[in-house]
Amino acid sequence: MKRFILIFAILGFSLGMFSGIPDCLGDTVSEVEAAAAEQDRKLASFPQLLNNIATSTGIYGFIAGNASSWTNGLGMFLMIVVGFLLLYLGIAKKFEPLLLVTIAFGCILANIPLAGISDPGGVLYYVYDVGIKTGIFPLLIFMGVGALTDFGPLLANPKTVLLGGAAQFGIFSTLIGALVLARYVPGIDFSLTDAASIGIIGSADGPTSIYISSQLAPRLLGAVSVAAYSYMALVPIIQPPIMKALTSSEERKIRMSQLRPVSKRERIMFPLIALTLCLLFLPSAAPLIGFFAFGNLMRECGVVDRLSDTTRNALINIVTIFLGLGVGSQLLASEVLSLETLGILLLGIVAFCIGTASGVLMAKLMNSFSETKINPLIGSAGVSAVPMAARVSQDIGAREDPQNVLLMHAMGPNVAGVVGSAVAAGVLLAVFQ
Amino acid sequence: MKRFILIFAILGFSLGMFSGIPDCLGDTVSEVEAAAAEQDRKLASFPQLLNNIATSTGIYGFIAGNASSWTNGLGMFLMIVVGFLLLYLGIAKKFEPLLLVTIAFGCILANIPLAGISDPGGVLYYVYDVGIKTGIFPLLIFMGVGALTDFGPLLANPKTVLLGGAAQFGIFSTLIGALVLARYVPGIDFSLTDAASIGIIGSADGPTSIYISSQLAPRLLGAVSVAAYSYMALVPIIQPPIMKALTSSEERKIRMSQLRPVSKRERIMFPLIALTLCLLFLPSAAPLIGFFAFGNLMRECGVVDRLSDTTRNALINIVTIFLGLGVGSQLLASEVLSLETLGILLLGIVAFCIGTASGVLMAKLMNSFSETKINPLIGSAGVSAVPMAARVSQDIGAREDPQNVLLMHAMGPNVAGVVGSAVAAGVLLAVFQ
Amino acid sequence: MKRFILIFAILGFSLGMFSGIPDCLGDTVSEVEAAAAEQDRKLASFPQLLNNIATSTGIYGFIAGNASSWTNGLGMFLMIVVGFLLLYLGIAKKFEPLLLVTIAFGCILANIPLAGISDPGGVLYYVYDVGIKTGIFPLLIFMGVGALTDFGPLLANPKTVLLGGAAQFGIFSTLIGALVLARYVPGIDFSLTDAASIGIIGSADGPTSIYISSQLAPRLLGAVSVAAYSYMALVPIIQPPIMKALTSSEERKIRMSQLRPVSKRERIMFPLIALTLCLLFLPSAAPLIGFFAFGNLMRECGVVDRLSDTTRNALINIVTIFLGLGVGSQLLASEVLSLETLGILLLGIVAFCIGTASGVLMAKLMNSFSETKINPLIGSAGVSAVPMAARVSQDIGAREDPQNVLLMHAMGPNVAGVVGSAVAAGVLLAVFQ
Amino acid sequence: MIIEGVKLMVIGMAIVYVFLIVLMFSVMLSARLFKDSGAGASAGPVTPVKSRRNVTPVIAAAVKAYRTKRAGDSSS
Amino acid sequence: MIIEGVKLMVIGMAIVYVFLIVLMFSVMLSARLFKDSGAGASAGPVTPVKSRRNVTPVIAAAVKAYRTKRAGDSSS
Amino acid sequence: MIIEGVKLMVIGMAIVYVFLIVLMFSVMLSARLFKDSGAGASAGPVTPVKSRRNVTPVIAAAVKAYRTKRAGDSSS
Ligand code: NA
Ligand code: NA
Ligand code: NA
Repeated sequence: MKRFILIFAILGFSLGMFSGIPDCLGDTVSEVEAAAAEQDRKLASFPQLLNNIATSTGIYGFIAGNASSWTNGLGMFLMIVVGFLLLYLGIAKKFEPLLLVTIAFGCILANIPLAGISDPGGVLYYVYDVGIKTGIFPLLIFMGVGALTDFGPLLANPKTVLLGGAAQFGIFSTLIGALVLARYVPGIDFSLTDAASIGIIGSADGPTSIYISSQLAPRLLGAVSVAAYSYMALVPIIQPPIMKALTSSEERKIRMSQLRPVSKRERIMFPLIALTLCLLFLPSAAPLIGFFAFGNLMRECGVVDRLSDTTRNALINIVTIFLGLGVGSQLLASEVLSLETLGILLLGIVAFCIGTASGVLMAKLMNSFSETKINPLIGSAGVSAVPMAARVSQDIGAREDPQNVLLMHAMGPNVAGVVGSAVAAGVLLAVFQ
Repeated sequence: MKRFILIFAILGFSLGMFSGIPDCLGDTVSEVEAAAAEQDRKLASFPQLLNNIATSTGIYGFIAGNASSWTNGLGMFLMIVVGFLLLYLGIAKKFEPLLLVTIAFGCILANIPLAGISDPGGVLYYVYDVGIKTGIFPLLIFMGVGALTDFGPLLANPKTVLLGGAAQFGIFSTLIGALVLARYVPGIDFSLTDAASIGIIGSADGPTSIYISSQLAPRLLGAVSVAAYSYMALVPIIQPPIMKALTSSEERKIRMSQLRPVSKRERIMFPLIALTLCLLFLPSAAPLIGFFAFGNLMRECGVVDRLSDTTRNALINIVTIFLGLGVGSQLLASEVLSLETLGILLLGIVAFCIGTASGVLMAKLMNSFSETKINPLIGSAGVSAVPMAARVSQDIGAREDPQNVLLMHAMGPNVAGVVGSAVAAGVLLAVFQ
Repeated sequence: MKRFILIFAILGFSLGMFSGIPDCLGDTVSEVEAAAAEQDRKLASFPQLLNNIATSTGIYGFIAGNASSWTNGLGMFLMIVVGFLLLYLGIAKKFEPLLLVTIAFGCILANIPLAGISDPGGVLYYVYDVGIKTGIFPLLIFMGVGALTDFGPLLANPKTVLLGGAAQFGIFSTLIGALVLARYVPGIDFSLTDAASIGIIGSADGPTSIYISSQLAPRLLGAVSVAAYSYMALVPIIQPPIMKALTSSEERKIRMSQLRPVSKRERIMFPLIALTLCLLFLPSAAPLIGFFAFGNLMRECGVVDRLSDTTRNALINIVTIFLGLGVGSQLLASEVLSLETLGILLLGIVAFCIGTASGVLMAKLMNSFSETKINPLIGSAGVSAVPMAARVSQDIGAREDPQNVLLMHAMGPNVAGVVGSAVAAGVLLAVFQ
Repeated sequence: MIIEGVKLMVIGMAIVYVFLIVLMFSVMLSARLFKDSGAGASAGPVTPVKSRRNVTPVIAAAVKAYRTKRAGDSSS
Repeated sequence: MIIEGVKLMVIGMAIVYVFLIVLMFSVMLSARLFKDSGAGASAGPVTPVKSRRNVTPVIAAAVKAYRTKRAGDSSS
Repeated sequence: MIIEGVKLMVIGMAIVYVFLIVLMFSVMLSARLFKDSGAGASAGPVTPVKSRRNVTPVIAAAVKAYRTKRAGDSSS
């Protein structure tokens, strides 16, 4: 205890002494240097300093920002609340947590007043500028998804590729819907490229949505991405009523024959075929389909396993973190808090519904032309949303007939939906670029 | 053997022939091209070439550089010796090897004469420019540390958070010390921001030190970082005498009750609470606390385990390599070899001592107000230096009473020290930015 | 079925209605906004749009590009065929698949007409610009190779380092060969730096070849890299006839004594010694030898295992993917389809042959001076091409005497070849930079 | 502007389907050319041993999640 | 300029403590709201099974290193 | 220009060999200084236990690939 007092006494004494030493002692420093250092020396007076600190708090930032524009004050606060809400959905409700948690954190960080984390010079600005504006991060994710995807079910039953096409109807009908909103709702002013970005939510494919909106309508990137991932998470809620409404109980009970084995060489050829068709017919889709095919080829070719392992683990994880933060950093109050965002959210769910319905109806159409019937429940899996949509098909089918295993059959249209979305995205890029 | 001779004969003949062919044979090339190629052709004469090679050796570089300024010659050599010394400390003495080995290598590479590895266009320049000047690398390390940190002991005994505050006293008293040196020692000329960067060594937290000095005083980055990591490694030597001097044997024998279980939801809430307080009260600390909280949330939320695994393994390892090389590349002779560096090293150890003492004294102060006594030995763990400082607390405690397990209790102030340091760093940023 | 019809009816009706609504309804939008939006609105007429789409296909791109220059049309098509051929070699023939598969994919993507993936703004352009032009990717690969390399066999028998020197004869004789071609073959116009880049193929070391050609002759990067990796893959075909031609059966049967144990401290000292010699005598090789030594030190020092694990796994894999894509993106028809490329391919194989022969002959030369005979078959391993060349030595030796295990002995010159190549590369950089 | 959207839809869906139909036939052709027969064949997604290695993590996760969910549903 | 340092110390330590005290009370409030009770509770750092999963590598390493060191110390 | 290439070869090979010979002697000196003796020595590439840990993946792969290839060669 003695030492305790002693130390504090010494500390206090030293400090007092230091601060008590008159400034004139510093005369060794030359006049010029002193003048230069003067500015540095001018820390404000104590009350002023307290005031400065107070005006650098976030609370003050919300209030003062609000004075200039509500999106710089209350708006930022609301966006932080939205960020926490997205965290809740991601963590407690397990809505696509890999992306929603990272996007949510990016959103919170970007809307902290005075911190400027997504302004030029801030960390999230670099992330957005380097990874998202250039399209690199979504393409790397696509490469990782390629390295994760098994096209076996599609190769075993190539007809199901057509179901992955029908679901793209959601993209284009939503595009029209966005143009309709833009025409008739005052305050909503979507251009054609905006509408295309909104339509792409209907692809039910995260990286494709981010890539297209970063290229065609960067100002909508945040809202479009959040809508895409949110509705992908809501697939088990959105799809079942539509699927049931469009099918009879007999149709839902259709059993499909077991899939044939697929050889290694067929698997290797698939990404090469997709790439070749893409380069011959739709070069604008080449970045998307190219990186997807590259990932899938690394996976299937069997000679670069260490690369495909890293691609679908360390690399995709690292990129996911930065992609999420970068997308979240675009959820700025000044951009997002508008009637247009409501429109995007509304159109997004319409896109999912139309995509689901189109897939189911296409399956029924195919049945009317073919002997070997397919269960129309697998049509809804054509929207992408891998593997959630395929699980929904399995689930609804098993409710009618618990012995009916549709999962593998639904993976065919499910992965076809990814290819179909990339093609649709390529069309939009070809038209607008 | 016949073939052996034959081959050499052929080789020799060919070469002789090639070099013997007169230059006039090249007339097929047009005059213009020839003139353009002329420059390219002018490899110096043989003696000149040998001379050129000799003047491109490192030995010549040291000697010739010395002629212009000793920091470009002997100084670089000395810094390379320092690099090897740091390697020795890291490898043989196991002083924070992850950072000291990488920093040491960066230091050696940066000081190789004529190689220009840390000049614009050199590899280490890019590493520094992209990762450290922008603050990205230290923030990613902080994210990884967040993903590695268990706040359970802190949540089980929230009072210990106050011990993590006391240790920050080391930061601010060292800041004052730096200003004192600047005033009274000729040749040392620290500005206020320099002093703040030096003080942050007292945070005993590597990434925080690097982040703050890269933002406030980049010219001191190398010295400050090396001091921070060196003294963190020396914690088991620096702290014990201070801890023993400030405590009685009875105090060191105090046993603490077993920590209560902490629920998953409490763990998830903690990073969110810290982030919320930060954004409301101290937005300038938001990058540091934000990335730390993000890493910790990924760790605890349980739905993005693949991201948190990558964050605390591949990502933190990759960033550590580049961070170390980049910091080391700032240990340039011309920057580091000065009286100021000696001052920084001196002030750094003072910072650690004051931080340690403050933590212990604060623990004793808390005991004088509270019924449930805490062992003052865990106060010293408040300096950060996770988990070294907590192990020192355990160690000293066990010398008095081998059955006394303080480790878990010391982890509370230890991780609180990280948060406290980030807050102190935020104050400095708020004042100076 | 009823619902099916209903839905389609509704969809059709809505769409018809939407598109039928006269434009005059849009009067709520102000004149100014309408004028601004007008441009956006001008999607071409339907036949025009179809035409636009048709002219954006790859097939049209090949044909139309051909009109301006064959390297923009048929040439790109041929390069895509070359890409598929490289894929075939990598996957079916297992020729250095890690690099050939990634380079091949980069080549295909870069030559897709109209897609512009390797033009400024395209993904592969960024990869090349950031990672290869700066030299960062090859250096990181070199770091990873360092973390993968065991210098034990070299340390146990230091004499074998001389075999790694002899093989560099291939580099310089090929350099001369390139100059000879440039002088006497019209249409081939290699400068001195071009010749140096071509010679470096003879190093039989991928990252060294890429680093040197990216620094000295970027326009040849693609061809040089592909040649280097292709011939490295062909080592088991190229080397054996030369090795047999230059050795007698007795020489091939020479058995070598078992290697002595190498201590941990010797292993730690080796990268430090190499680095020290490099910084004293050849600073221009410091980036290559420095990163290689850094990787090896991390591997051997035993205190940063988590860093060396990441270096030789996640990090080297990620960089390999990007390096391959970036190198492949330089295989542009306009650059590669020329007589010069044929010359490079021809010179490359000459380089490998001379390097192999020099190594074997040097081994025989050493035997004529020394009591302890070495098997000249291990001399060919001095070309680098780790570990393929060492396996070839083992293989040829075992054909004469199945009990003779040369593999470990051949690893000595094999890793010495990497160091030797880095030194030779340093000489070229010292002369030309 | 809405008419532009309709144009896009017509062209877009047409191209999507042309592409996918060509892809379908290419895949069928590839299957004919590269389908292994007999014992050497690498098995498809529903056959045992080798296929199990080939089933993607995605599908494996889907199956597992589905089973978990079913188990949860039936117990609740 | 030294007086500026003292100003900074006063303000800095004050803010650090205000922040940490508010954090302490927030954590206590959070504990009251989110503390699980009974069997369902995820265990804390010193209870067995689940907690062992939760103990961070850092702490685990610390404990291990401590034990190793002690063993080394006592043997030497 | 060809003469320039010859110049480069002479200088290049000379420097390569000077470097490698100095390296060789340095390694020999290092071996004398740092060679462990007796039981404590970390074993070299051909001795058992610890060395096996030290053998690089590259060499291990080489050995394995060689054996696989030999097996394949002899069976074919
Ligand atoms: Na889709
Ligand atoms: Na601290
Ligand atoms: Na070599």
